[in-house]
This record gives sequence, C-alpha cells and structure tokens, in this order.
Amino acid sequence: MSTSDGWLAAALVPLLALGPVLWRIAHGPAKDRLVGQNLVSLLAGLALLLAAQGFGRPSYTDVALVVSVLGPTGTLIYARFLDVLPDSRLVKWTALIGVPATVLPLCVATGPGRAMAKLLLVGALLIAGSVVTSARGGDGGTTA
Amino acid sequence: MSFRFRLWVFLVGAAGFAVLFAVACFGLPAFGSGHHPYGVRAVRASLNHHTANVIASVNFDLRAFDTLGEETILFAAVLGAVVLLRQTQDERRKTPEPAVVHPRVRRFALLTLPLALLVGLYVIAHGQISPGGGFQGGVVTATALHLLYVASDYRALERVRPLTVYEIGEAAGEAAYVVTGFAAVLAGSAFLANVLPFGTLATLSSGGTVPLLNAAIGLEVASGVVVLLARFLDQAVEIEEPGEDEESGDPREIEKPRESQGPGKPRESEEPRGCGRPKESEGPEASGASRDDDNRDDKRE
Amino acid sequence: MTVLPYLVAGWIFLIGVYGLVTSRNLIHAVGCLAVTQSSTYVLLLAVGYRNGGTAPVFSDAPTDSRVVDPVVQALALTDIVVGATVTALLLALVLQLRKRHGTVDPDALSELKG
Amino acid sequence: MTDVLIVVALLLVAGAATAAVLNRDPVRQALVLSFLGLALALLFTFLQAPDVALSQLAVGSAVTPLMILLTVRKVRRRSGNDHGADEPAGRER
Amino acid sequence: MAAVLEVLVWWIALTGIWLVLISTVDPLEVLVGAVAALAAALLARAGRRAVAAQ
Repeated sequence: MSTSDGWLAAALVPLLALGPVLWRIAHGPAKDRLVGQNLVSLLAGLALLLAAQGFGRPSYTDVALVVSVLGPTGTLIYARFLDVLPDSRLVKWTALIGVPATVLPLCVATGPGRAMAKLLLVGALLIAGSVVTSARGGDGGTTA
Repeated sequence: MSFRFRLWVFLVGAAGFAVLFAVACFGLPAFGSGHHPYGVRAVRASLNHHTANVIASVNFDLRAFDTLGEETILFAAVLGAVVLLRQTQDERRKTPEPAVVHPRVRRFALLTLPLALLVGLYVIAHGQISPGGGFQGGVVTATALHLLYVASDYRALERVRPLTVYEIGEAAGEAAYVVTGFAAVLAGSAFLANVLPFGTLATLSSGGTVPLLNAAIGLEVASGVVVLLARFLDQAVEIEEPGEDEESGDPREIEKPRESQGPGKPRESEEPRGCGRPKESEGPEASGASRDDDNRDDKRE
Repeated sequence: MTVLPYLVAGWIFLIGVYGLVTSRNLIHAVGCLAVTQSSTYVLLLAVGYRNGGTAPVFSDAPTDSRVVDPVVQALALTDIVVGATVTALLLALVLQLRKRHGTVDPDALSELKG
Repeated sequence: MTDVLIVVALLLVAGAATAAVLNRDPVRQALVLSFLGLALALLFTFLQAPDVALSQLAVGSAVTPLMILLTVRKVRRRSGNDHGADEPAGRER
Repeated sequence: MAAVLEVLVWWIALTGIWLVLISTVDPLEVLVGAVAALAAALLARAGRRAVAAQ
C-alpha cells in the first residue's frame, strides 16, 4: 500500500461514519437531525482534506475550504428555522480530536509553506464552526 | 387520474425503464475505461489557450456560446421567480421581529462573513487556474451575505443589501458576457472567440477572455442568488397576505412567522437551550419604519 | 464495479420519479425533482471517469498526466447552478399556487380544474 | 483504493436519495437533501471532478435548503393558525 | 478614525488570508487580492454596524 493509498484509506474513516449519520438524519428526532447535519459537514471536510492529500492534488483543498465556510452556515440556517441548536458533545469532541488528528499529519506531509497555512486555516474554520454550532447554550435565535 | 392508477402507470413505466436502462448499462463502455475522444481534444485545445483548468476552458472558451444560453436560463429563472414572488396590492408588509441570537453565534457569523466573501471571490477569480469559477464562486459569495441573516435577523441583512444594486448587478453580469462576445466580433473574430493574449499557464492573467467571462458569470450568479433569496425572504418574513394574521395589527404581537415546525414533531426535545434573552429592543418600528417605506417603493415597480 | 455507478444513477432517477408520482405536497415534489436531477450528474461523471485519471486542472499537475473527461464535467457544473435557480422558480410557482388555491397538494389541485 | 471510496460514496448517495424521497415532510426532506448534496460533492471529488463538487456544495449545502425552508415557512404561516394554540408559552426565552 | 482602523485591520488580515489561499504570488494576484480583501473588509464593517444598529 503506497502512501497515497494510506491517505485515501484514512479518508474512508469519516466517509464510513457518514452512514450512521444519514440514518439519524433520516429517522432521528429533530435534535438528532440537526446534530447530524452539523456532523456531516465536519466529516465531509475531513474526508475532503485527506482525499486531497491522497490524490496528490493540493488544489482539491479548495473544496474542503468551501465546506468549512458553508457547512456551519447551513447548520445555523437550519437552527434558525427549526428553532433549536442542540449542544452536542459528539460534534464538539469529533471536531476537537478529529480535526487536529487529521490536519497535523497533513501539515507534516506537506511541509512548511503556504499550503500548510491553508490547511491550518481550513482546520481552524472546521473547529470553530463545529464548536460554535454545538457548544452548550448555542440558541440559534427564535424568529427572523 | 386516481392515485392508484397513477402509481400503476409509474410502476409499469419504471419496470420498462429499469430493464432497458440495465441493458444499456451493460452495453456502455465499462466504468473507468480510457476512450474519451472529446476529452482529449478539449484538453489539447485548453492547453493551446494556456488555460490550466480545462473545465473552465470548455465552459468559457470552447462552449462559451452554450454557456451564454445557460446564463440566460438562469437570468430568466430568476426573473420569473421575482415576478411570481412580487408583492401584490392586497398584501402588506410588516416589520419582522428582531431575532434572539446567542452572542457566540453572532460573533462567529460576523467573523465568518468577510472570510466567506473572500473565499467566494477567490473561487471566482481563480476559475481558470484551480477548481472553481463564476458559477460556484457566485453562489458562495451570495451565501456569504446571508451569514448576516444568521448573525442577526432579516432587517440587518436588508441594511447592507440594497436590492436594486443586485438587480442591476445581475443584468450587468449578463450584459458583460454579451459585450465580451461582441468585443471579439469587433476585434475581427467570431462571437465569443478568445481574442485576448493567452498569458502564461496557471497565472491569474492566463486564458484570454476566460477570466473575464468568469467574472461576468460570477457577478450574475451572485446577484441572481441574492435577489432570489431576497424575494423568498420577503415572502416568508415580511409580506403578509390578506387573511394572514388579520387579528393583530401590531407587528410585535404576531406569532405566526415562527410557525416553521413540522406537524406532529415532539416539541419537548427541541426546546431551545435558552441562553439568549429577548433583546432590549427599541421596538421594531424605531429603525424599521423609514427604511420600510423606501424599500416598499422598489418592490412595487 | 464496471456498471455499479450507472446502476446507481438509474436507481436515483427511478426513486426520484417515484417520489414525484406519489408526492402529496408540491414542496416535497420539488425536492424529489432535485433528487432526479442529481442522477444525471452521477451518470455524466461516471461516463467521464478514467481509471487512474486525475482532474483536468493543470495548475498543480503535469500537463501530460492522465486526466478524466472534462467535457462531461463542464456539462454537469453549469447544470447544477442553473438547476438550483430553476428549483427556485418552481418553488415560487408553488407559493403562487398556495396563494391562489390555498393548497399545496397536487391531488387537491386537479380537482379544482383551475 | 479510489474505487473503494467511489463505491462507498455511491452507496451513500443512493441511500441519501432514497431517504430524501421517502421523507414526506419538506423540512425533514430539506435536511436529507443537504446531506445528499454533501455526499454528491464527496462522490464528485472522488470521481476527480472538484469543479462539479464545488458547484454542488455551494448550491446543496445552503441555498436550496434555505429556499425550501423559506417556502415551507410561508406556506405554513397561513395554515399555521390552527397550530398556534399548541405553542409552548416559554419558547421566546 | 476608528472606522478607518477597523477596515484597515480587516483589510490587512484578509489580504494575508488571500496570500495563503493562492498558489503562486505575482503582482496581479496581490492586486486582485487587495481589492477583494478591501471589499470583504468593508462588508465586515457594514455587517457589524448593521447588527449593532438594533
């Protein structure tokens, strides 16, 4: 197994985790659905970062960048309309553990430079987005 | 046509489609096989024009005229939605209630807002180099603006969103595309031909007219999506039909807009984690009234 | 693997049309139409894929690398954004219907003969 | 390895499409649709189409769900009169 | 004065982020980045004021 295959195998982890999340979104109660929506963008961002490295194409990082910006936006929009923004330790700790565990090896692999700064930016955005939308007391606002 | 009959028609049709489609699938070249004559030619043509992103080259150089058609569909769709969602005479506008947003969410949204806009502009500007372009970047840019709706409420969004500007922007985007096309005609070539110098591969100025057309599309898509969402927001948040909430004249008493729940969902589980407090508001009218009036004018054109 | 992507595209199409046929809510039907649309993207990109190919974006890849077909990608790319605005147009029509006839149930509408 | 990723993403997309159709409530459907959008974006990236993935992501993650939710809100607002009674009193906190 | 400072801080930060995003630095790239960052910085201020105005 080559190195790039290793990165792609790592990308499989968040990808497979999306399966149960889909089940919760489709069948769970309202709160779970929003947590699921939150988790999806986080996991997708991680999978995209790992895939970019696995394919050896730094330009694919742009997709992860857009996920990290728009994912929390989508979650907050749902929170506004469903009137609920549940706190979720699952999302919070997935972000706090998963993002560094993904981004730091990627940084080591890319080496110092602008590409690394970009990875760190995406990682910071993913963490910030997930923490803000999942921490206790994050009421999404009641009306428009 | 009864429901049952319709279902039967569908089932027969679906069965037929499924069989034929499966047969066709096994007749297609296997997934991942290598013969792509058009792809190879498109790549060659794109590299001849020094455009690193072949997809952008196909869209804005080889098939630029086709993209003009796509853009026109987009323009027409936005126009149609605007016409359908305009405020009619029997409808009145009310000032939406200020929303209660947790300060942390508000700070996050305010910090992400410029960043998202920057990412959108980056995606538009680098369409000819890296993945992205006017279509994608335009939508990101438009979404960025709506972070303000998340950060606060619709009135805050309206304050930084002069809708007329975006309506003009949409038309200007479409016009810029056509003008670029005619510029090529004036330069003695065909409509939408790539007449500018091609530059060096993988720099911002590469690709001749591709970055210009990209920017035009970006302007059009961004403005179009903003206008579209504005009309939907107007309808959902501000415009009231006759018969809707007629029992109360005071905007602050209107409770209906929060009625966004699906029926029959357990309410207990979705209680907000009340940390937000109702705002010490100076009343929605205080700052809303005058703005509301001039806004009304441009809705009624 | 050789036909799975095509079959998945066919499945998405069929399930989307099933939703359209059985829908009792026009908003839901518009969502089903979006699902049906996405089957075309899957089919187009599956047709254009090449084993071992990479994206035809040469800013960070050598110009002689093996790439997937850019033409189908260009087709899908514009269609997605244009499709979204068409979805918006349909939703606007739904709102108009709601305003005129007071319902979003297609079966109730056909009884109105309006 | 790419093939494995593509197969998993394809199955996710097929599952999400099925769930999006079978969820009859538009609000719930909007959430599944945005999952479908992200799954499609992942699939497109694995199919080496980052441009299309970006397009799908931009549209699918925020714009389409927002429009559906706004339509639902507008539609429910009028029929919402009969819902109003069971509003919990303390929801404005 | 405070307004200029606010926009300036945003502008510098966002131009820095732009330089992180791009793959090759050349003068045109920096120019476009500076303009885009200025637009985003102005929006940042406008957005903050719009929210604070209530």
